[in-house]
Amino acid sequence: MWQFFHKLGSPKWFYGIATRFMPWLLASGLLLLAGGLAWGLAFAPADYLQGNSYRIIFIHVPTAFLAQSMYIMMAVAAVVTLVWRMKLADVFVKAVAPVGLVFTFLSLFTGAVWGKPTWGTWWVWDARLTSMLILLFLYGGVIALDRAINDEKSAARAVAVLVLVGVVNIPIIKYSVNWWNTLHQPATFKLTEKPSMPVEMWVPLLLSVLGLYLLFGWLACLRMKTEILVREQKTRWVKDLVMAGRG
Amino acid sequence: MAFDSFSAFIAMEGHGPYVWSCYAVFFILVAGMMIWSARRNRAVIEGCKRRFDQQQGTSGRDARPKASATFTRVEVSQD
Amino acid sequence: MTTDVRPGLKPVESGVGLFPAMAAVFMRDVRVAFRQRQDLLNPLLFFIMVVTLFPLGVSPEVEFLRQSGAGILWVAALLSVLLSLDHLFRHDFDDGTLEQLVLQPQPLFALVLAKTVAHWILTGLPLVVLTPILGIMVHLDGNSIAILCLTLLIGTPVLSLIGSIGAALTLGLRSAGVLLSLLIIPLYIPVLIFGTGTVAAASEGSPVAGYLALMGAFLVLALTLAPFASAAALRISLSNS
Amino acid sequence: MSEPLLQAVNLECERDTRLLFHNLSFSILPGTVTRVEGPNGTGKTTLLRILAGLNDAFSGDLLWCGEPRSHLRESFLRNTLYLGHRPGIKPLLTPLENLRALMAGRRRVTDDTLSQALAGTGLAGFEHVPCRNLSAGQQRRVALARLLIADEPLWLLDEVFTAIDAGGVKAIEALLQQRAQEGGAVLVTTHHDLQLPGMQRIILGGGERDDN
Repeated sequence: MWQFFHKLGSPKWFYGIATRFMPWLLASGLLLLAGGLAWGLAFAPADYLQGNSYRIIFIHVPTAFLAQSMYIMMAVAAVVTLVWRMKLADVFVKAVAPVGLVFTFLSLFTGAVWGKPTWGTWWVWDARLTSMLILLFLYGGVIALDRAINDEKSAARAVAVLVLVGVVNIPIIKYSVNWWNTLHQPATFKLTEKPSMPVEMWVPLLLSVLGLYLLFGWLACLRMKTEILVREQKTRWVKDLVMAGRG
Repeated sequence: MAFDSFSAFIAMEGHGPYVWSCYAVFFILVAGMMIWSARRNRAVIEGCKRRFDQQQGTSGRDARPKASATFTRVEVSQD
Repeated sequence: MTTDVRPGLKPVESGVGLFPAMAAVFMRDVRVAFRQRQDLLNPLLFFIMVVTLFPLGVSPEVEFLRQSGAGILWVAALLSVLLSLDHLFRHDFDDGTLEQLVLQPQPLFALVLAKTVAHWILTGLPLVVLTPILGIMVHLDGNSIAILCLTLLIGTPVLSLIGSIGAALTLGLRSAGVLLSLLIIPLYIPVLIFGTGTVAAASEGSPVAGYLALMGAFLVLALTLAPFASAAALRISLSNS
Repeated sequence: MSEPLLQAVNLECERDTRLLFHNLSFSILPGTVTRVEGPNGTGKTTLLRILAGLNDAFSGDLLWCGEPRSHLRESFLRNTLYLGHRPGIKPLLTPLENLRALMAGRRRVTDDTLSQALAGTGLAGFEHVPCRNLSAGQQRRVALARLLIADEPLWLLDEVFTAIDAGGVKAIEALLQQRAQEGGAVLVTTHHDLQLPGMQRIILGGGERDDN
């Protein structure tokens, strides 16, 4: 068990594994995403209330889903950084935070554009959108702090503390925003929660969520590999690797 | 197929601009992020290679010249 | 841990208890603050000025002010606490006092808590005291002012506690002040929502005990968790300098 | 008392991708003065901060009385006195108040003792003058007054002689010497040419730096 753990923390080991898995992640991710989106765009039936605008759901939900679960993943990695000082964990946080920011932005953007035909305005202070906006701020803070600290190790640990403080706050923020929302505007109908979604709608949705997850896996591996190279550029194994010509 | 024709597919009963702009931004950002990350990966590898090559060229010599401080005044040239 | 008595070594117990040590940290901060009273006044002046901007910038109508007065005061209080947070550890960091604080044979989180309490008493509490006057100026009725003061009384220590984490994380960085706001404002949102929400509920005549209890829960949570996070962040920031 | 107080085993510290030192091992025994030497930028201050427990960005082991220091943190802190570049003196407080605050978490001392210590560093009569009205050397002396009442067996002193006049330097040298004879251990970094009988040296940046 401990040996496995130790191995998991070794950048060299990870680099090898990631290189082996990445083509599969990319291929399966693209395939699933393309399939899910094509199905959702062209073949799934129109929604009886919202018409065709609901087709935005096939990117809105996956990005929102991923943006939130990425923050949780970062928090797990932050615990690992602080407790076991595992190098890979802080490489993960650093590599993934900008991706999280982009996905959060995408879910906000698609939510806003979807809101226009549905609610008649670009932006509604709806509980979900507001929570996502705050998540965007949290990601922004993490990236800004990481950029501001020069020393890599200190940056990793400071960011880990911030991510953990953020993750303790996320449920509180969600709860309070929900409460605030009901206080200020009596429940309108929600964007994504439908009483029952027909199979032809949720299967493509599931496909695109899975596809985006796999693509994210590929992206995370790639960015982590880059970060590992930057950090380990003086070591023997990086030299051998680079000189052997395979990346 | 949920649409009768290609033009109906593009128009989406008037919701076309919303749907397509969402998908466009999604593809631009995701693809952009993927390409940018891949290019940065390449750039870092190239950078490493260049440094290792340089090191092999100058191996044996100390890259950073070591000199003790003398605190002699520097002639200021004016032109 | 403390039973280790070797020749020549002083056992930990021969030192000072935790409480006197915390009191000393607290007293030093208070004393320093009173030698430099301008620093005490600045957040208060800022608070008053921000509140003044709203009638000037939006509308002096009684109806508008009565409706948004609580929100205005809460936002202004939040901003002035944020403004003062930059000083929480900076001076100590610059003159080396912070190093000596970290090296005291006492649990660091307790000393950080003492500093945070001092910060609250020096900035948060005066804001609460000033609130009734500003409340009258924005035409809040008596009941709303009382509830507002109560929410600020419970809420401002939470602001100081959460803020101490940000202040510790950004210690010694360039443009720390702006960065501090970026990191901390998202975390302040729940306190702000419940602070103003409680006043809104009170003005509608609904019971507020539940909301106040919830804010109390925030305070307890912040009291138990924030000092540990700030202490960890301080160690990291000092390690970096 | 020949058991080492503090032992460093294979210390290695990298700062901003520059290797400051590696394979650094030494023991600090009671009753010794050790001087850390090396040109600017070779990591003297960093080493002292690592030993004091302020900087933990290093690899290698630190043993306190033979056991890992992280297990005995409170005992270590209680028995170590660290004086850094920045002396920990608040300009707005008086020397007496400063000293009182610095001692507060460590040991109970009366104001009388503190005044005597201040007098011992040549600050008699300045007890109640705000430190910002004192000169740089006088402010350092406020911090150094702690040495006159410190009971910690291990002293870590970073650049103690900075801004101190010639007479003061002599007196501090004598103080360190006397402290070692009493059985205390002292570790100093200084550019001042400190020569004490039996002094040990740790030399940093001595050519064995492998560059990359």
